[in-house]
Amino acid sequence: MTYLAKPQLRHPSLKVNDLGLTRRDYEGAVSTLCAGCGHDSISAAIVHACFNLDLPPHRIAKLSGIGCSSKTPTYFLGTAHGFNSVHGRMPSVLTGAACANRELIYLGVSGDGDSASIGLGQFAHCLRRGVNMVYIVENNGVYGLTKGQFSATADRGSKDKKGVSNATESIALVGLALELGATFVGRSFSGDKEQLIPLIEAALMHEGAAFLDVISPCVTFNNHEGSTKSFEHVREHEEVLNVLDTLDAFDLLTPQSEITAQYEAGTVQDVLQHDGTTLRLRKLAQEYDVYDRNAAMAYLHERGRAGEIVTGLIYVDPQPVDMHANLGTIPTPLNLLGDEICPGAAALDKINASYR
Amino acid sequence: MTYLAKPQLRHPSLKVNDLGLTRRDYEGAVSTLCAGCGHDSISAAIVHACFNLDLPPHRIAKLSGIGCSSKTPTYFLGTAHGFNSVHGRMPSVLTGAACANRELIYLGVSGDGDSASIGLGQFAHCLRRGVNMVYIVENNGVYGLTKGQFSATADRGSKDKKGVSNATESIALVGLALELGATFVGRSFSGDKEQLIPLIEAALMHEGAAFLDVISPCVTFNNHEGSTKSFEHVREHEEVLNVLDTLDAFDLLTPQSEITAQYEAGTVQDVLQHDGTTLRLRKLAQEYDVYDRNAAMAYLHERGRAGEIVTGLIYVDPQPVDMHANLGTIPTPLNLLGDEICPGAAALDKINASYR
Amino acid sequence: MPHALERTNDFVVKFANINGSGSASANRLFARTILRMGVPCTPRNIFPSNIQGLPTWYEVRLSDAGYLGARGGAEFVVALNPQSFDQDAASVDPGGYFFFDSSKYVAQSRLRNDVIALPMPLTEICNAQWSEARHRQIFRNVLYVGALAALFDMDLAEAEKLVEEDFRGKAKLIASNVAALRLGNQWARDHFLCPIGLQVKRSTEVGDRIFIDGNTASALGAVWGGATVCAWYPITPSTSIPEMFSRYASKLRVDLETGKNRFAVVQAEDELASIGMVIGAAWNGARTFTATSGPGISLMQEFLGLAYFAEIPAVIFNVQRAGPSTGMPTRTQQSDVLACAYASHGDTKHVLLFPEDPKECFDLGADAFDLADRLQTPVFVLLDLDMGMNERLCDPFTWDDARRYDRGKVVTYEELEAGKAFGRYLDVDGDGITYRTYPGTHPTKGSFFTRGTSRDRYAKYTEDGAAYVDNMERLLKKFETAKKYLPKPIRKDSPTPTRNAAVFYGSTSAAMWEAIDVLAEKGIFLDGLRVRAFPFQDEVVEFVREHDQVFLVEQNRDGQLRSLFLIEHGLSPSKLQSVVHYDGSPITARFIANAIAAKLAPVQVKS
Amino acid sequence: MPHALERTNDFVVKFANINGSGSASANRLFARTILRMGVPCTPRNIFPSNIQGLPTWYEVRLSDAGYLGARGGAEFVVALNPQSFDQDAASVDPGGYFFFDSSKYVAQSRLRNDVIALPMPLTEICNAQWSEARHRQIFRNVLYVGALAALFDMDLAEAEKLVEEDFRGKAKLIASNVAALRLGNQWARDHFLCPIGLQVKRSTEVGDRIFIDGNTASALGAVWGGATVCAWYPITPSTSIPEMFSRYASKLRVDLETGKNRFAVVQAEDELASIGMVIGAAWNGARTFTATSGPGISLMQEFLGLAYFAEIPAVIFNVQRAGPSTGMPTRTQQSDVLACAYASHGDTKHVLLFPEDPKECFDLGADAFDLADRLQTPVFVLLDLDMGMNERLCDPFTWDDARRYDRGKVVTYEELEAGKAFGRYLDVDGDGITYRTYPGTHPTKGSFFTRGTSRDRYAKYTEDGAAYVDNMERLLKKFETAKKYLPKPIRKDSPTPTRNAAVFYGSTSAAMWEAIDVLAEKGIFLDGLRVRAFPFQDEVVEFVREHDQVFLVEQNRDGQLRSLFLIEHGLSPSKLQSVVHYDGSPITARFIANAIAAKLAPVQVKS
Ligand SMILES: Cc1ncc(C[n+]2csc(CCOP(=O)(O)OP(=O)(O)O)c2C)c(N)n1
Ligand SMILES: Cc1ncc(C[n+]2csc(CCOP(=O)(O)OP(=O)(O)O)c2C)c(N)n1
Ligand code: SF4
Ligand code: SF4
Ligand SMILES: [Mg+2]
Ligand SMILES: [Mg+2]
Repeated sequence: MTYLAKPQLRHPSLKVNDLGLTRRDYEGAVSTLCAGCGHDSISAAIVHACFNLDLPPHRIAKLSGIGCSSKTPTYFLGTAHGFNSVHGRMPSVLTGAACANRELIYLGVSGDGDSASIGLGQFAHCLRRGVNMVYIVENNGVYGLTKGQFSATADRGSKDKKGVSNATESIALVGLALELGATFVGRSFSGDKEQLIPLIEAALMHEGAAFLDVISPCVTFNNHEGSTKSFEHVREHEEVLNVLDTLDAFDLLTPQSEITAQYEAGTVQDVLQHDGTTLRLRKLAQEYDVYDRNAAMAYLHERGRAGEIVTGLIYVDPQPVDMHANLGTIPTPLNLLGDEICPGAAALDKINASYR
Repeated sequence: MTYLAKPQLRHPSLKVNDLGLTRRDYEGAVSTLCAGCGHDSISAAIVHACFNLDLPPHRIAKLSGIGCSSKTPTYFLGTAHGFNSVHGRMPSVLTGAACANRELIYLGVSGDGDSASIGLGQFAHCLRRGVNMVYIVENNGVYGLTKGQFSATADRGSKDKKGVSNATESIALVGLALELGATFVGRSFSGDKEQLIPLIEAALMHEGAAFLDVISPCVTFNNHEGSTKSFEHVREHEEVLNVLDTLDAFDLLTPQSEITAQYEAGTVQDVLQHDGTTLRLRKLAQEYDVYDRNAAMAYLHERGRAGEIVTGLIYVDPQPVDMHANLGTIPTPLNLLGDEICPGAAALDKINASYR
Repeated sequence: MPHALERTNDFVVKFANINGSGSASANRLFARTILRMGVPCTPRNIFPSNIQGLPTWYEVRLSDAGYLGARGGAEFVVALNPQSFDQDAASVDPGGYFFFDSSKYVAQSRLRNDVIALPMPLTEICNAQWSEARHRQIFRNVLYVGALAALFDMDLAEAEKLVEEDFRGKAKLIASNVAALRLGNQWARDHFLCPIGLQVKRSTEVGDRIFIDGNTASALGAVWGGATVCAWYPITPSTSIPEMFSRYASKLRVDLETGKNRFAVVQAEDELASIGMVIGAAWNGARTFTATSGPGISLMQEFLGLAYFAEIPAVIFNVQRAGPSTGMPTRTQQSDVLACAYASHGDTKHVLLFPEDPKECFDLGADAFDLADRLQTPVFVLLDLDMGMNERLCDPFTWDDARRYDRGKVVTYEELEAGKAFGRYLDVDGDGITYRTYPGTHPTKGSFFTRGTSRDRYAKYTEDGAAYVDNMERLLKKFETAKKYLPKPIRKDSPTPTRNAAVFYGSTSAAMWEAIDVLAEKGIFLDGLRVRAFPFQDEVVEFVREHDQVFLVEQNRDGQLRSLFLIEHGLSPSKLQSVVHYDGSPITARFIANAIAAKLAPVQVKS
Repeated sequence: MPHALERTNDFVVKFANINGSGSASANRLFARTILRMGVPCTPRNIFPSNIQGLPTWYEVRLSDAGYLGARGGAEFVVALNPQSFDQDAASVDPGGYFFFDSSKYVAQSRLRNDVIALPMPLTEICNAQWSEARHRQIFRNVLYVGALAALFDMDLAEAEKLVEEDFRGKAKLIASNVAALRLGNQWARDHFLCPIGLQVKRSTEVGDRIFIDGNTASALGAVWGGATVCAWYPITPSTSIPEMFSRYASKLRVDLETGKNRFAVVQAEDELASIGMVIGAAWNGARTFTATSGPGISLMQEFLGLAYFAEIPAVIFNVQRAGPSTGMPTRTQQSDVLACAYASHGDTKHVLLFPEDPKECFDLGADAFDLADRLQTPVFVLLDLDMGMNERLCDPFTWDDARRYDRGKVVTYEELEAGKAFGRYLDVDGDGITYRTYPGTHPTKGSFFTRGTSRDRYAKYTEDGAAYVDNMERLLKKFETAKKYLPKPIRKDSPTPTRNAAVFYGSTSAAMWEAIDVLAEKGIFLDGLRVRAFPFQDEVVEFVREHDQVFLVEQNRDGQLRSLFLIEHGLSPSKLQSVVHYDGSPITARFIANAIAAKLAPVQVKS
């Protein structure tokens, strides 16, 4: 929304990170979304996470499809290149980009219409390929930009603005991502920055296909009674599994105590990532094991059936395999290869000889 | 294969069913697939199942995409209409057909390339819509018709004919179907007619979205050592969950004892279907509950990780909801509606008046 | 300062608002009040591709002469959006009027000398009158409608009657809205010299015409045309076709006893699926359609080729927007003509219909189902955003109760029983159109296999080159046959004989006929031909042949309909001159008249 | 009975086999032996859309004159498929030879009187010689190659040398194959009058030419052209391009120390994904391509419009097959010209390249990457099945080691640091081509947002009509600029001056040049122009203007390249006559010559 100030997060001071950048340096153009749209909070969380992790903004590539959610890459990381592609096909564009330059950080932003309807096939295949990326679905259960039709993530029985009930089975993206082999799977809520920011940070540090399903209410078309994606409904039904801190960025999250205080005390578990960083997990569901994909799926289904929305880090594979490992590519980004890769005239003569 | 006789099933006599038809009446044109192709056995099983159930062949609509598997509808039920559509998009064509005439029986035949790669999105969405159909994937882990590339169901680490290993995570269609809300899910093996025929029968009687994943070795491109979809590999790793009989067609399956004898004795469970028919399940995995979707998923994953291929009826919802229930359509097939549905001139005048 | 403009029933009022602020219904109320006074007027909504907070405009053109095209310019601007205030001020025609909310101070320097300023402290009045924020926002809009009624000397009672009709049964809402209208009206009378030079005088020009948008009309065409299955995927500007189809079908097509639907609407997962569903339903004998826009057409290409080659009826409403790619999704264009006419790889050709207004959206929309069944091929109905999403005055819809749906060549159970010979692709009648059966018709006869691969006349798979060519040539013959079923062009010759002519189609129509009048006044005479379908009939080709110079007026960059003329007929390219307008705004008579006059100028100098 | 045909180095041998029976390599051995004898010959494989068990044919045309196009007819038929036996017997030219497996009794009535029967009990001999079924099947094929060598008086040593090269290091395989060759050869000498009237005589016509298929050549073009990312989805007849790219890149592009790849090949989930990946990789600065056929082109339409509008380089090899829809997937056509040239909704135009043979597949394949980077737009390389999947004699490939890849207008970190002004869509050089940066180049400068929606010159989103038009017109200018970078047409004028001409492209080339010779012998003279790229340069248009009658020869029903001429240039349609051949078989000189002679006949009578 053009005329309102951006929602204020908790660090108003112009603190400087290790790169000497302020949070402002991670922001983008002014949002043109509706005032109060969940998506704007997620943009803000991305700004925070990248700032916290000291990521050079221009080394991040932002990609999206089409939709209100897919517009958001314009609204964060203004000095990064962005690509607002076509509806539902961001995953393939991102995959190609990742092939070309393995050194950038890939952040794909999509909507539930974009990923669960038209884009379901590409969503599935980029996860199973293990593309090193963070893939965020800003999930509001509706098509915002085309004015409020149910999307495929709208729960069966949930109601639209006119009171019409959704008759079709919904698609649970988190369950799908687990089934498809994503090596980092989390769910969060646009209204819960304390959980969301570190989750994005952890996903950014994960060297494989990281998927985040972020419930992000559409204030204009899906925030009414009867919706299961409204602020109120999510607040009432959120079941927080865990909250995590990335230890590298530990000191940047201030003040620790305050965050912890928001949830019941839980045990702490440290999860070592492939790149050497550690995720510190404050577990709220004590028995829950973030390493166990099967158990995660079962737990999600069970709680889902009870109407609860489980959030937190749901699954992480500490030894993810990235697409480049599967492809066996050199460490140098392919887009840096120049004339030196041309086999030249002599090699061509040999080829000619073999075809005589 | 043009020159070989069709694989012989176990009922060579020209027995007549309740409609007065012989099994020959359920056959189609001579197959042009490779001699020994698993797909031909599945065609034969379909012939048997339809014969056993006394289905009028012309009331079945056969639909497929593109591939060797998708060619098969020409090779069974010669008096039925068939539609060989485009690659990966059979589900939408079938969904539309089902909208138009809810009285026909819909049989969709597809391949693993057709359904798990290009067609994954449509596969997912027709299942979640609860289209009343039987959807069979003839799963050989390769693209047969384009000469042997890995498909998305090829297991990670399995080898192609030249010995190259598949680096990418595979897609388990059965797991996906469960996640997506299919109300009948089974897996079988083209080489196991005793299990496959009654499974197809049960799926045909199920009034909702029934999915069958049938491992069907490609003898030309994927039947070598190192393949996990070869006849040998499947025979060695098949773990039969259960075998079932459809009680309506009970007497047609001859002789009972023989079939039973092929498996270790198990307990028997009767599963009542929505339409009043009963499935009799001879359970081999005693503790396994075909009503429990969650447990089914967990079991599949666990056995899958151990390299076992679980076959049998995996999950059934005895109260499936069909797409027409969601759409609230009348019982009369929509394609029978004629001029009587035109609101006419008087109604149009009222409309005109409301726009002045 | 120029003289203040004085016009009656012939001027343009432009409203500048913020989208999502609820101004749309107030603006509509303004336009409808004028119509109720019997004065033809045409509104056009110019909106951004977002949901809330960005500038949006609503232009209302009054024209007693009945010109319904966009005109350009504005004699009166209502500026309610601080974001676009300066731009709006700049857009008033010299001598025109500039109405704005003066609750906040506006520096004199931001106003123009050559324009009459009409400041009204809308927000202030609202704040004084209402306490709730929501009321303040809503009634602010109603307030200015009341004020405008005073300024233009409109009949406030008509506006009040409309409010009563719109809120029928909600007495409280009626009362508050009427109060707001009157408050605004009174304030204007108290503070402005009313009426101003622009005035609305009661007229009889509207007659019994109706006021409806093209998408709704298309949806009604589908209901009356007997569509039973609709599969779609949301995309601006086509979304309201399936939505309105749902709404009307839910009223008109429900079994009274059971409450069950005599139709099915499936929101598909994307456009590949929606056209796939349409093809499946059509194959199975239902009348079926989808609605989409450019990107959807691109995604449907493979399936459209299948439908052409396997000969499946399918109706596709394409409400065109500005391409390429996502382009300007809330702007209008006629730029998918080529993408539809030759949709898909290989040698393909498709039938296109070009309605000019909502009335024809209804007529051709309904006819499309007969045509698709008769021709067994996809039929495209090409609207555009301007026609689809804007309400337009048009003749009331009519229906002949004696009319019966043409289901085309379908062989029935009885005919098969009676021994009728059947070959799915056998050209029995010599018109290129063959017979089909619906799946499940007969236990032993008449079944066939449908495929996108080559086959013989009996639908048997073959790779024989001669059989393939035989079939492809029959498809050409069928395309030729199509011409006799398609709507004929509309021709209007200039009363003064001329060798010059204009060819055009679709939403260009209103502006074009007006341009012909404008040019005639300047002594430039044109015969006009409005094409209503592709392939073009002989009349169309003849028309071009008859003239020396033919201007092909269209709303795309590359002259796409002109390309069809060149490809399909041996017409001289130099004779067929492109006049194109493609900036996303609707084409205007002014633009066309200027462009044609400029092109003719050198010629006329010569002669 | 006519006289037995006598020809040297100028006849056609046709093999009739069952697919999947291993005959392909034996047939290739036959053709390659002829080539090793220095005699130009061209094989063509005619195969069904299935894997095993259906009829397949392999035609080898020998032509000392160097004609490499298909010819039609066959002087010698090798009938090894009982399914097609009668059809094959019927296909021998009168006076020709019919070689068949006589192990099973063949009724005399199935043989022709006007043809010389050459029965050889292949199966019987094999059964007597080998005990394993596999050997019997494989060596049966080798056997007939040996026999043919005797019949045609070929140098068996050349065949043996080829066997040695093919099985290098596998002594046992060499020995057994050579034995089979000799056995067949000896048997023929013992039982037939060798040589027959058709003979192969050593020649020097082959020269240093190579024998390779167009797909492999394209793959090599991509390797030499510097492609690093390939994304694809299998589809006949394009599949071998990425497969051969993988194979050669794995040999030539691997880091020797680490064994890691300097390239990435991703088998995508479908064509929407493969073109999406190409666009992503190209956006990110890699040279990248995909390969597909008609159905894939249809599926890529939306993305192709994005690439046009967002200006992303992308190379697409389209190996055309017979459409529409799935059509005849193993037959050849040039029928995706329109679908590529105007791919996507909205106003779009794309650059096309038309190689004529493997040599040009390599050259234009490599050039395509420079062109795509230079023009920042998709570049299509249009092959067809005939060219892509058949081996063809062509000049050896050459590469200038001094050549450097043209990466087009890319602004670097250093330039940004130095303060170079940057606007992504700012036409600094006046040629319509603007500058880009690769993502991640500079911390604060040069980043921009890429989108398919309208934007201003600085890549900022806008819905302003003037900015939109400005951009669309620049794209037209860029299309104009493209002409100067594209390969020029190849023109060959008749030595006898003429007002008639032929225009053609791609795989039609060989048959066309031959047809010009054939027609010249009949006293009909044609100037010839082979188009190598779209948009057409002035030379192409001028050529048409210069002539009275221009035959546009192509392999599709609707004359698609002709449509491009009509749409893009003010050329007279009556002058541009379509000569089309589209039954899925490769066009022949005979067909062209007859068609043109027939079209000219009435004209010539008149004059
Ligand atoms: C091919 C295509 N079809 C349809 C559209 C229209 N469209 C734009 S956004 C959108 C849905 C967006 O929904 P979602 O991804 O959930 O994003 P949200 O707006 O809810 O954030 C659709 C259908 C399009 N742009 N392209
Ligand atoms: C749009 C499109 N892309 C590619 C193809 C080529 N193609 C035909 S069949 C096939 C794969 C079939 O694999 P699968 O579905 O597993 O069937 P199978 O042959 O293994 O039974 C492909 C890629 C096509 N026909 N259409
Ligand atoms: S419509 Fe919904 S999703 Fe879109 S910007 Fe507004 S609130 Fe957000
Ligand atoms: S190639 Fe494989 S899948 Fe196709 S017919 Fe042969 S064995 Fe079956
Ligand atoms: Mg959404
Ligand atoms: Mg397969």
